[in-house]
Amino acid sequence: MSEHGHELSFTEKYIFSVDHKVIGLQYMITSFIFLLIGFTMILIMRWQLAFPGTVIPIFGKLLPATFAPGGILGPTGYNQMGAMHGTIMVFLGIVPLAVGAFGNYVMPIQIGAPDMAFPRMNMLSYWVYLPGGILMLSSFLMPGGAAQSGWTSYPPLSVINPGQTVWLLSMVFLITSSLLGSMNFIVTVLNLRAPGMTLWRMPLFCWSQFVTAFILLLAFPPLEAAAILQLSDRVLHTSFFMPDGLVVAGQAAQYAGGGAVLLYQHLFWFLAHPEVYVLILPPFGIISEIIATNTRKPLFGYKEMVYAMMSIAAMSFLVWAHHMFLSGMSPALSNFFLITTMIISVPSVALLTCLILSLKGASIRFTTPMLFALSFLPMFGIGGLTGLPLGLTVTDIYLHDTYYVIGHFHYVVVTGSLMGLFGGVYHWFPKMFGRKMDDCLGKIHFWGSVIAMNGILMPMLVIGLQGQSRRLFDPTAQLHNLIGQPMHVLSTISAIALMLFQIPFIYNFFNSMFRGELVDSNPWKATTLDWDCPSPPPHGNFAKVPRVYRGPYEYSHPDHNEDWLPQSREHAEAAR
Amino acid sequence: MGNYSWLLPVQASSFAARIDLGLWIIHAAMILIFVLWTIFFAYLLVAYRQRDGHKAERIHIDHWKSLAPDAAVLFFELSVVALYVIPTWSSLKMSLPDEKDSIVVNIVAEQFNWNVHYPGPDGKFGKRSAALIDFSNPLGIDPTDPAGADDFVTVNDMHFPVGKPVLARLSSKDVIHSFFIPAFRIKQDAVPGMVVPLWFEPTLEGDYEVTCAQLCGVGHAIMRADVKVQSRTDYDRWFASMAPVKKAGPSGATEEW
Amino acid sequence: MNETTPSETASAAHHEDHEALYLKVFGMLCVLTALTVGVSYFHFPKPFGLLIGLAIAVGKAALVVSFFMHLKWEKALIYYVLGLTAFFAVFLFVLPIADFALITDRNVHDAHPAILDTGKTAHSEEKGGASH
Amino acid sequence: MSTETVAYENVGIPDGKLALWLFLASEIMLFGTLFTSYIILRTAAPAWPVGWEVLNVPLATLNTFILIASSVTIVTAHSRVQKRDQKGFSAFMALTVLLSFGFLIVKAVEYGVKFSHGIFPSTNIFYSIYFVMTGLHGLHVIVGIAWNLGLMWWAKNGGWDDKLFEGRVEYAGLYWHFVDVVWIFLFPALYLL
Repeated sequence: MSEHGHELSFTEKYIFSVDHKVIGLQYMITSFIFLLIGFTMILIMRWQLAFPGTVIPIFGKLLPATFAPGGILGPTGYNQMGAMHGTIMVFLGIVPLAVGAFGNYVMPIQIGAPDMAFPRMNMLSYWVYLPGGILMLSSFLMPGGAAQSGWTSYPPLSVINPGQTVWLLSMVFLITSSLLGSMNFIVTVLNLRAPGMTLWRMPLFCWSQFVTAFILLLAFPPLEAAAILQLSDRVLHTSFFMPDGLVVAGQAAQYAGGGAVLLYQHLFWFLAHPEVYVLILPPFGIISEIIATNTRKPLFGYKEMVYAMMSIAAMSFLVWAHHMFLSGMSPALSNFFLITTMIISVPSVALLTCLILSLKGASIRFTTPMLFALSFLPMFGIGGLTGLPLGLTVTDIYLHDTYYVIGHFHYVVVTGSLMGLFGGVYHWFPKMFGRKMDDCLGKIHFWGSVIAMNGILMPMLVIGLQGQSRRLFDPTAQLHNLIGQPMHVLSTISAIALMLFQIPFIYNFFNSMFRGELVDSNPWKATTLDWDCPSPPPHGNFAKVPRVYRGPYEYSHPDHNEDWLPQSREHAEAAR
Repeated sequence: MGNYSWLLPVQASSFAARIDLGLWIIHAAMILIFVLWTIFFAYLLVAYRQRDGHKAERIHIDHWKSLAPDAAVLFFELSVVALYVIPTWSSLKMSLPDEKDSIVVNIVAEQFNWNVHYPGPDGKFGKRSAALIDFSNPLGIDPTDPAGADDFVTVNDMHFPVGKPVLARLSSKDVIHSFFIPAFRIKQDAVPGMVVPLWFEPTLEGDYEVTCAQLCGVGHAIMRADVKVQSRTDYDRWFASMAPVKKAGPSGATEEW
Repeated sequence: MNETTPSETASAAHHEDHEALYLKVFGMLCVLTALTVGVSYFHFPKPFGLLIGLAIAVGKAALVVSFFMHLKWEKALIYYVLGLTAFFAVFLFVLPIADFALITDRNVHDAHPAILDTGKTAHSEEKGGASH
Repeated sequence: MSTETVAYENVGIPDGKLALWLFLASEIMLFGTLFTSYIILRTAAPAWPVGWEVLNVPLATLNTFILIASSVTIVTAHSRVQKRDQKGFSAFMALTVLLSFGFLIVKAVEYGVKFSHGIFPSTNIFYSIYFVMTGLHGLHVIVGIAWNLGLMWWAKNGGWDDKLFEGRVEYAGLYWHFVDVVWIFLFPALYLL
């Protein structure tokens, strides 16, 4: 890597940089752009759901005729956007933001490392992710359009539908990027901790990244294999997932047959369930940091939380088929997955319990990041609780593939993960730019978002209970959905409101970058090493390698004169 | 439609009430947990807010006590699983009614229709072959097979008598579909290359709706069918009117197209 | 940064000459390969032949991994990583295969009454005992 | 940078080796998935062709020997690096690369014969899995060849005296042995059982 003393060109410094902080920021900006794109797609879809067959305002005129003839969204366009919304939000939005952005930026400074273990590999992983993302978006321009078989890409539909080839290729890029990143994270955590930073002195955020990296490392390859097999079904006309005797539109399909349809679902969910924990564990780490800082007391049950994260990660590999109770899988095997699903809820409850008990005895500062972290707790609670009737085989018969499922996982990922990540942006922004984000705009963003998100998602739980299937282009085409239509309207209006409430955030982010209030290196009075180096940290992070003397959350230490005792301070100073 | 409300649809099958029981128990528990939890949460936020003269204190909480919620949740879940879920699941999915006492049909999904293959008065299904599938014979029933001569196929229109179990063998011609009747609380994926058995027993006369619950392509939203649950006599009359009169013919199932 | 980590050079401290050992292992691998090919000519009944073939393959892999890949001399952490992988891989093997083993009564291939291929034996509907 | 004098907390395994084993762990999951698919497709199939009747066992046996031999040569090349014997290293590494090319040529002959008989991956499910699994393995062989050629080039261009050289040869070896292990399972699974 480039050494000191030699002037870095613009390209080396900001584009092909090997500095983990620049790469983290690249990830952050890119994933926010993808989140915005994915959100715009859902706005267009939501308009169609609330007001089927009407001209979409603003976007209607911009969309090509194949998508929205006469400004009205067509079913092909709807399915393409549906598939791409899911894919973009999960693989190009939340995961790169949680792991690529925050993991890259914060984790090395929190353990006192000068950079990642493999800086060039780190750069490579971003430069594999970005083309993968661009390829994914470019699939809209391909003949036949983008993928339109849902983000799950179930064969045989995905094999006979147009558009899936580019999706699969792009997934191979994204998986490669994740694998490079996860190897790098694990090695960094194991081999580059500052002196004195034992594993049990690591902040919870580092633990969450460490555990997540293992999930990514071991859960992604099965999807990669499944993607390769499906790609070969599409390109080489093999028949891994194509059974005997398919008749599509009255014509016998040109496949040799003999494939196993359910095999793909097993392989897909073997990744995709652990992936859910990739979405939620890093935000858990972020809000743990925020809560510890803003309660001014040690977190409750630090070790318990680490063990809970580890058991979540390990168990997450054994629950995948609860997505497949009604797929034609053996009903006897369902009972196994039912039990493991119930067991995995225990460590999740433990995590929530520890965080809420951390509030006891605290002196809670309601700063903007703290508001986001606090809202995470009840909202993730709803997400977790609504998972219960979906995880039980019998109630899942009714609720499976309805809007209830959509409500459930958006409560987890949007009001949970995304809110945690927003909190992380407000929390670490002073570290990244040496300036604080505006508090008032931040609070507008918070209250607007949290209310709008509930306005979007609560109606989904209601129409889910009414039995409305998901992924319907036009819900009013089915009689039993008519009664719930006002709920779609409410949901759509809330979605538009949510979009409007992101404007203060975007303005705040860029404005504060240059004009925000200047702050010192530790504005929150926090204890972990990330607040020990200058803001923004220079290349190499620390002028002198820090030495660590204690655990991460020594707030309100009785022998110390201030209410925070940094990890790198050798001795507590007695109160005067 | 009187069958659908702001909450769950009408209970029109024998096990709908059992599934609803589970839904209500769990939702009651969920709401109870959430309300208690939120009260505690709100209390903490107010009691321990930052204010003058208040300092954070390092309270020692017994770690074993903090595991109490986990234990309570696990106990609740496992009792629901043991007492309700596994017995119900076994009776719904792992045992099927006797074929002799049931209406036996084959349900074949395709983009974007539900075909129902009734065996006709002789109670036997004719052989089917992919090569024979055409517009007038959507399931490719073999006209040379005497068992199939009186078979008939309905599209997007199924009739069942009230109070008698229906045993359906679910399959698909092209992609994965999912057979879902909200009023019956029954759902099952129709997977190409597989035959999945399912059963239900309609208990309430009326008109209900079948929908597809698994994304199956462009027409997913319009893939629906009507289920008519009729009295025994009405059903028999309908059944008799559907069965082809003549045994011979180029295709046994052409009459209703 | 990895280039400057002192741990990078740590392994250079101790190495003995294993070349003779490598040749011995090579010999064993050749013998086992010949054995597995030879055994296959006897066409043992399926479960038995499968077991022999698998056992020989596992033996060969164990030789390569322990000696050529120096796993025999590695630190415990590598074993933990591989153990973790093996743990998940076992579930990846066992559970989907169990699913397919348990649903043979709805055979994936010839129990497809809707669309039996003309070339295959017709499935008789009467015997189609869907009940378990 | 001042980092050189500081001993970071570590686990006593070099970064590169740790990363390589983690990479191999993910590769185990990748090929494990393919083997799972193979078993499932095979047990679900009404009929499965017998490997030795439709595939060329003698050629595949030859390939097995080639790959095992290349494993020995690469591990010996690494041993020569430890002994600081540059000639020996170059010779054994060249031999490894030659053997790997040999493997690919044999594989190409096998594929060519199949194609000339009108047999393609789409022919039936057995050939689907045969071509995809051996094809993916072949891709790994090609990556290995590139890696080893890169090391040979680096040895001649300043790499030999680099303190990282020995480690990098070892990691190339680890990867190459893994490719060998995959073949050890592929060979009986596709050809013999």
